[in-house]
Amino acid sequence: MDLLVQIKDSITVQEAVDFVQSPSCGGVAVFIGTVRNETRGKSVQKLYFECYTPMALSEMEKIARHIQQEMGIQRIAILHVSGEKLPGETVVVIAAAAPHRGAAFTACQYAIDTLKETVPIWKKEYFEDGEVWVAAHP
Amino acid sequence: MDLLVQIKDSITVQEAVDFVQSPSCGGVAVFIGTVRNETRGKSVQKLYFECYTPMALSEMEKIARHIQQEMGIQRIAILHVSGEKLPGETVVVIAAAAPHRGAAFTACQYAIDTLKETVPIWKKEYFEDGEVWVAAHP
Amino acid sequence: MKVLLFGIAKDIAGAPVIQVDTPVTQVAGLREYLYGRYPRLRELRSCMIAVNKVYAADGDALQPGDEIAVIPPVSGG
Amino acid sequence: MKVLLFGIAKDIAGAPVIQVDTPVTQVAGLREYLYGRYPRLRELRSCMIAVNKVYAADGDALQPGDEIAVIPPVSGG
Repeated sequence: MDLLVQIKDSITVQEAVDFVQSPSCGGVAVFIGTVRNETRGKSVQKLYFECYTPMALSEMEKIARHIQQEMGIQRIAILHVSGEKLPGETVVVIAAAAPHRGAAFTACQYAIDTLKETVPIWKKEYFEDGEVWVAAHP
Repeated sequence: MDLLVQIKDSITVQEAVDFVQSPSCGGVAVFIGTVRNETRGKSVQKLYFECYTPMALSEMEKIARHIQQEMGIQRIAILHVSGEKLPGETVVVIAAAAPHRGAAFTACQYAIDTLKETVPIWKKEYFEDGEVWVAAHP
Repeated sequence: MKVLLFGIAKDIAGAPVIQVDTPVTQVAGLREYLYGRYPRLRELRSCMIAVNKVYAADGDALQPGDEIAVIPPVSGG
Repeated sequence: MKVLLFGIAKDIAGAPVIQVDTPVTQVAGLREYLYGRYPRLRELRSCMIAVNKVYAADGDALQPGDEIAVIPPVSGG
């Protein structure tokens, strides 16, 4: 197994890096997404991530396989949290290892861009004066 | 201080990520370089990194400042090892945090590309049958 | 036929699973049924249907036993 | 005038620091001196001179007390 896709309560950068690193790959590119403390000028108290977990894992695996088959990547990890998260906490980690670092960067950016478009995970932002499902309305 | 440049015996991904992460930055891009167990088909026993440390730190800081001033990056860390390293060990970590993830990836790739061209650090590869300073000759 | 709902679609329906009693054989028919029952779904930026954990097109057929889900605009990452 | 050497340049000179006794007032003159004393430096892919921790051009002047270093092709990262 040279790909890892997981959804769980808590994720770390290290577990993603440990999975993809191997003595035969010189370069690893990583993307880490964290909860911001404000959005559009409003202070964020917390986030809540709801996941359609079996389909989300299936879509994450599609992204990972595409990257391995089309983008010169040997090992890739895509980790996402579910549940409540506070500002500063890590919500997504993507790590890609490749002999050529350019391919690793391209793959990592493709993975996060595609994840945000296709993976059935929903983020609710909690403000002092209410809550909203992100991006639901035009 | 919103930039960190260091040369030391041992570096971790986590210390670079911890430095750049902040509740106001949603995205962090990271590059991790490790010792490969072979190069041009020959098995590598170990590497040795020699640094002209004060100038190397100065060149690393130039890269970091350029990225902050020209590339929309708020916080950046560039860490490099010196001394002996075995296959699998981490030799360079670059982390860049930005409100926009595209900028973080671009900055990270610029940093590693430029580091490899301008920072006075030299790598010697040890093979079973000898040793060689990398890239010294045409 | 059972339909799973997530995110804002779950809030609009007031439940994570609903029962569809009218016979529907195509994704397009299910979509019309849902829009009729929950008009606020029309206000969303998008509203996809997944069948057996795969995004479905309006022309796709629905079989008894399919796992059907309403996918409002995703916002992970 | 003292000159620091690193990497393969240090190996070629056989020392991490050498003393230059001829008076040289420009980077170009130092380079010619070094090539004369260590011809194998000419075989390198490049051979830069740094003055006070900054890459110098051949036309740059050298002052007493400058920190001068020979920079063979770098290979960090």
